[in-house]
Amino acid sequence: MSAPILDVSGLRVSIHGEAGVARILHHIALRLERGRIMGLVGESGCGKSTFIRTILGVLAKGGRVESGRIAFDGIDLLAMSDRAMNSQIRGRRIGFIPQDPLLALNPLFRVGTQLLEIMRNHAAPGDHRARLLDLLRRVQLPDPEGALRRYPHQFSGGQRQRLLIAAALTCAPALIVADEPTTALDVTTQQQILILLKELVAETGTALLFVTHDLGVVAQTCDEMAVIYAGQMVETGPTRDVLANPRHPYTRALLACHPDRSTGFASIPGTVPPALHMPPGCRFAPRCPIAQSACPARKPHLLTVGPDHTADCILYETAA
Amino acid sequence: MSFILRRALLAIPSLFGLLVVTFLMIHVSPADPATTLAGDNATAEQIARIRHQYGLDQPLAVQFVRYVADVAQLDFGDSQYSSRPVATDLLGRLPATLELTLVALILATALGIPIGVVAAMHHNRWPDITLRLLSVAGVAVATFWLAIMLQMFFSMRLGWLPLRGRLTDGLAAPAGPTGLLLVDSLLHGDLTVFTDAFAHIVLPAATLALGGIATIARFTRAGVLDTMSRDFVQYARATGTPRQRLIWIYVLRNSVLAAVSQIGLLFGGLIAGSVVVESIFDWPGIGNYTVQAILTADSKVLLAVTLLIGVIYAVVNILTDLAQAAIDPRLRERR
Amino acid sequence: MPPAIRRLLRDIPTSVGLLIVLVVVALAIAGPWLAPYPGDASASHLIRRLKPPSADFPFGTDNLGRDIFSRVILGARGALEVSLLVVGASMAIGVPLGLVAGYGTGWVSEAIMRVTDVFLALPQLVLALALAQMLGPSLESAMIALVVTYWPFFTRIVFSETGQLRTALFVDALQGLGASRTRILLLHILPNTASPIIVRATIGLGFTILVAATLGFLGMGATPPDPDWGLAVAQSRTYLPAAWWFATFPGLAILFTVLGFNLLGDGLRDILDPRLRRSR
Amino acid sequence: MDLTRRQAGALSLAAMLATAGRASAAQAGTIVRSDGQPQNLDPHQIFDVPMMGYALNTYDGLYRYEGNPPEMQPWLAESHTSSPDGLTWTFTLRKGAKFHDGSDVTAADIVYSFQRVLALGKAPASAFLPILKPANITAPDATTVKFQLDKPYGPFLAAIPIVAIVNPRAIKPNEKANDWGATWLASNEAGSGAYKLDPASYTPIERLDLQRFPDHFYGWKDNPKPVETVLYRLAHETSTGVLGLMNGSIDMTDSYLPTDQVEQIQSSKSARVEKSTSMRVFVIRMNNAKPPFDNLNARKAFAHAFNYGGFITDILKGYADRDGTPMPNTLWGFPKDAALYEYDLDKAKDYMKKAMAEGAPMKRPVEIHIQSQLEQTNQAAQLFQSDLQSIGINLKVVGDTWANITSNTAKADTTPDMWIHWVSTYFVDPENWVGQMYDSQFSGTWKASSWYKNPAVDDMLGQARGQVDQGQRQALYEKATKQIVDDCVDIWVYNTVELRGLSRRISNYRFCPVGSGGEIRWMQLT
Repeated sequence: MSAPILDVSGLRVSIHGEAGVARILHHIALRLERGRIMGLVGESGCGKSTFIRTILGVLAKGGRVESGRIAFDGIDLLAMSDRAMNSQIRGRRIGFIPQDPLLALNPLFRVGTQLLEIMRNHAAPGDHRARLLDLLRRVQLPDPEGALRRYPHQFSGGQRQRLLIAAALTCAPALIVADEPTTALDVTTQQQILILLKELVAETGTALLFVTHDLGVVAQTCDEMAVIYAGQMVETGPTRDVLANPRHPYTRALLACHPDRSTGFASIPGTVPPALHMPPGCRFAPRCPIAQSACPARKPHLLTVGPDHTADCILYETAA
Repeated sequence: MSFILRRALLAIPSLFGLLVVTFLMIHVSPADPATTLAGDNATAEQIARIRHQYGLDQPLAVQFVRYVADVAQLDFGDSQYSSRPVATDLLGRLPATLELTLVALILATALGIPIGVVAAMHHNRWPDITLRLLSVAGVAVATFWLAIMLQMFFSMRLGWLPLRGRLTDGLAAPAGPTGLLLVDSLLHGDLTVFTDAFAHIVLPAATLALGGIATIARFTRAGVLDTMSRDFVQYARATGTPRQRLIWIYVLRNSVLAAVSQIGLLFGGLIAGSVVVESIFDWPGIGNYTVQAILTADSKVLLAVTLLIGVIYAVVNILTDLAQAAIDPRLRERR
Repeated sequence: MPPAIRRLLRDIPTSVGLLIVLVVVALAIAGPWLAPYPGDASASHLIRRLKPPSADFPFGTDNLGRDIFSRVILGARGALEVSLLVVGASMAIGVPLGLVAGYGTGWVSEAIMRVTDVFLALPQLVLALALAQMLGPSLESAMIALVVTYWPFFTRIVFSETGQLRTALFVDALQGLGASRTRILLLHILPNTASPIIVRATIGLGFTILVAATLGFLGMGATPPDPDWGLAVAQSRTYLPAAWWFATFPGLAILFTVLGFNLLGDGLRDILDPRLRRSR
Repeated sequence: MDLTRRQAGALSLAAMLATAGRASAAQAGTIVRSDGQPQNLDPHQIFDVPMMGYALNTYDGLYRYEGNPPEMQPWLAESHTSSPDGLTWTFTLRKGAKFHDGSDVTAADIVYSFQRVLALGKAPASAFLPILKPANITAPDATTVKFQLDKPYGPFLAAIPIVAIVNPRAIKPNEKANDWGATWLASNEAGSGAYKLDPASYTPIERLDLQRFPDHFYGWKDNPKPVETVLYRLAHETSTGVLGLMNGSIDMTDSYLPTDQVEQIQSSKSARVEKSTSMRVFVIRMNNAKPPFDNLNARKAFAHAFNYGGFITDILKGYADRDGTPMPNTLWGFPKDAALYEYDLDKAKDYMKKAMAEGAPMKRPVEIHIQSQLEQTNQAAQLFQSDLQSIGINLKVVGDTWANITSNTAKADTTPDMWIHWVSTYFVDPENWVGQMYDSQFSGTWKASSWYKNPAVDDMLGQARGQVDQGQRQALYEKATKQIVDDCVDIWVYNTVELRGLSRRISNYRFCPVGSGGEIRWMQLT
């Protein structure tokens, strides 16, 4: 197996704000191979977006990487300057698809201007316009010529997301990071976009890190998945394995909640702990039905529980 | 186009209201224009005759209807002070005031926006705090005092800039077409007049602009900070748009929307401020004309000035709306 | 210390503003006891006219031999009185009108706002000058003129706030409970509009001092021998450029006072208005 | 504040502008004057100090006042005769005088001019309206003008120079609806004076350009270096005018410079101050119709409380002559032996006690209205206030304007308790001062705003007005003035020393109280 396109280990990120320090990401580790699709699953507020921002080096104000490593194609991204990230990585080798395509586009500029801006900054020299039109056709946007002259609010949600997918592809990146790209869309459109994404990945050979809270979407789209809870990576593995045989209590609870899976209404008791007051050790422990007294003292680390399948739980400590 | 027309029509009731208010206020005044008209050595009979001649002995309502009818035909009457048609005098002075306020506005915008952006980029660090203090001070400084201080320092102490007036006395102003000396002199290729007019406008325009610089800087700063927290800025950063380009092109356009709406308000302030500035710098514009009219209770002039300012207000507001629509495509469709 | 005040004090410009305002208020209250020559409010001493700053007269003396330092101190009370009265009266007119117009929907509301718009469109300084001229130039007429031009700002603010609150859920609930219109307005809506009113009033205090000084400068406001700052600058012009101190110090007094109110107003706005807090 | 050469050089913009900043009016033959224009340019509509500063240069009269004290000089008229009864006046015109359009000044033009003054009926007409009918002005031949008065009028000859002679050939084509060309002449000029107006330059209040008229009847032989161009550029504040004078951008200010400016102007390289005793009295009016001023002792209390010496010596730096009467002390009819009121707070207190014993409300707050634009009225009021305060009288200073005060003086109850003004020279005759100030028939005009009524004084003033013999008139005016001083109608402070700032380029400045030295034709440029 070749070197992974994305290799994250021991990542800890906190936000220093007026009210104190929020340890948003506590222990994140994952590996994504080239050309693969990985789904990153977690409830809202679990740190998914912060993780994406950390990869792209655009943490919000007060954000700080405490420890860990993000290797992209063997390059240590955390060691790069902001300027270097701008000129070599963002938009150029890592594409980004945001959650809400309406908010992500500047309402005051023509779509063409904004997409060509990305190409201007990153794409190889050549006829950017022609290439962009090609891409727009590829993402099945009607009337690509006219689209360039229009403003963001003049498109439907699905069309806008197609635009942004095209934008992410403009520079033929090795990795695309998508932050809940279908959440803001209606179900039919969501399906079309997912199919499109899958096709494009297959076609271009790029890897896709797909962040979502929707297990159904993961099941349909992703080769692999990683589950995150309150800033801790709790389980990773091939999608089929994880879904069929969830090992971490949180993953199990999550699956139990999913309307497709559960027979009755189920939910996880308790709430996600507030960012400023994270419990020590395993952060799921306070809500875990099978928590042990040692859980709060446990240093998080992923344990292998099957072929390419890992989980971070005290249950498997001895089994390892 | 229909948008402009609609806005213009909407302004008419307001202008009419303005006229009523001003007319009433002027005519409850104890100052008797007939006395002024008659002159220093007039007798009581002479005054009475003049009062009748100008219709000042008619009931207020009659005077008002008569006045509105005249205004509708663009006849603003004769100044009771100079016996000249008000419209002629007012139009003759308008270019001077427009030139002054426009230069001040350009100055305020050209300095205010970058200052606001720089302050926002260094949010809550010393450049921001300094600029914030300075911009608040800019609004807090009394125009008349600043004008005098500038005169003392730059005209009297250093002798760099002219003390007063619009052009060195005796220098011939180029003939038309705009009445704005800076523009006309360039059109005629007269660099002497241009330099001279420029030197004369520096101090009054700077005095007038200071408050505007501060206001625009404040709104731009707030606008930039607001825009910077928006998703599309995150997206632009995540797709590797260079920071300077991002701020000065993409963020700025969104941020000046609020500042542009201020420019409309600001322009009114500039016109009002020109009353003081024109008087101190002997600027031959409508501000000085207005002060004179106030001192001599010259009601026709006061009414015309109020109307003119009202019209300028309306025009500036329409222009502001147009400018905003030019900046924001969404507004263009809403009309 | 409540967190709001702590946040206010942590912001340097705001605390500078608060400090200045406190100093001005102290001078306004205790001026006659603090000024080295309190009699110079009205007395004149022809022997020591136009003396430059010295140990005895830190800001020099004016055209009638009065200590400018004392007169700058004594001027604080007048400036503050004028601005408090003007802003107070403007609020007394503007706030009720804004409440009525914002809460109602019919022609009354429409009429109030039309009139407000007309008054907002009046060129303020020109109107103030004209009014001051008509009523006879004096502090009182200057104040009336300022009130006439300032109340619409309060009407506007209260109108838009009330308009938003009227549609808010809790007002619906109150109406459902049968609360009277007056009761809703006074007990529930008015307190909710307090923040923007306070902010506007604070900035208005500084603004009024500035316009009143301008009217004084133009001979349409305070009258001699009031130790009015604007009037002092106007009188000083005859003695420039020689007697620079005569113009400089009263002007600086205006600058610092207005600066104080504006800085404080800005700070208050950021604290009281959560929508703007983000921009800090 | 001294900048090194390098710093100055670094400010390249300023350096570029430096020439413009220093630019002065020092162009050959041109002067810039910063005093005010008249309200409009028609000398038959307006009659005040700025108008005389303008009309003396652009128009001529039959006679003209020159010198100080002023004397009547033959001007467009060579001579005159009058009948012994004082009713018929005949003027003989000089030959060869030309209007600016080149046409001759004829007797018919003089008739037209006087008839126009009467028809317009504005301020300059007030001296003639009661005694002269338009039909009684005639031109028996091209060089003779005859006036037939209804009744004898002492000041008639003195008032003759008031009337500017205008050119009917220039005016008549511009008449509208029997307005005698009033609208047109308000922005144009139709005279024969030493200077002519450039109508295109005229912007009311702000600017006005005059060019020398080479064909003026007086000739220019006396003046080898005359002023060719006069640029009126109003300095809205005297202080700006003074600053301009000091930095060389203005050559001539008005003649009412604040005394504090004198020293600083004299010490500047480019300018000087001309000091000329004038005929312009400074009066603090008292409204004799309102208590406590209806009480003689009350008025005397006030009169003794004004620090005349301090005001003249310390505030005016001595640039004024103490004059305790309403008459200029340089004019005939001034009573040299009148008993003046002096500054004496003890006497003031005594009179105050007497007045209070007579029931005068001395403790009521009294208002004094000042002309806010005129700093001296303010200084006088403040000085007065601090002295009155020390004897327990509460004086309140009210800032006001000329227009407002003169409207309010139309009625006794709207006339301020006290107000301050000057009475300048409009025509050189006691009638201009005591006559119009204290004859009760003029009550309601600003000049007679004391609401004083003394039948004996009315009688004396009427007699003086009704005869031509100067000796008899002088005795009557002296007696009337003494009575008025005894009645302590107002507080009379001084006769003005006019202070006019002039560029050192200007020599041969000639002062006359009429026109305040604003006549440009005598000036020479070096």
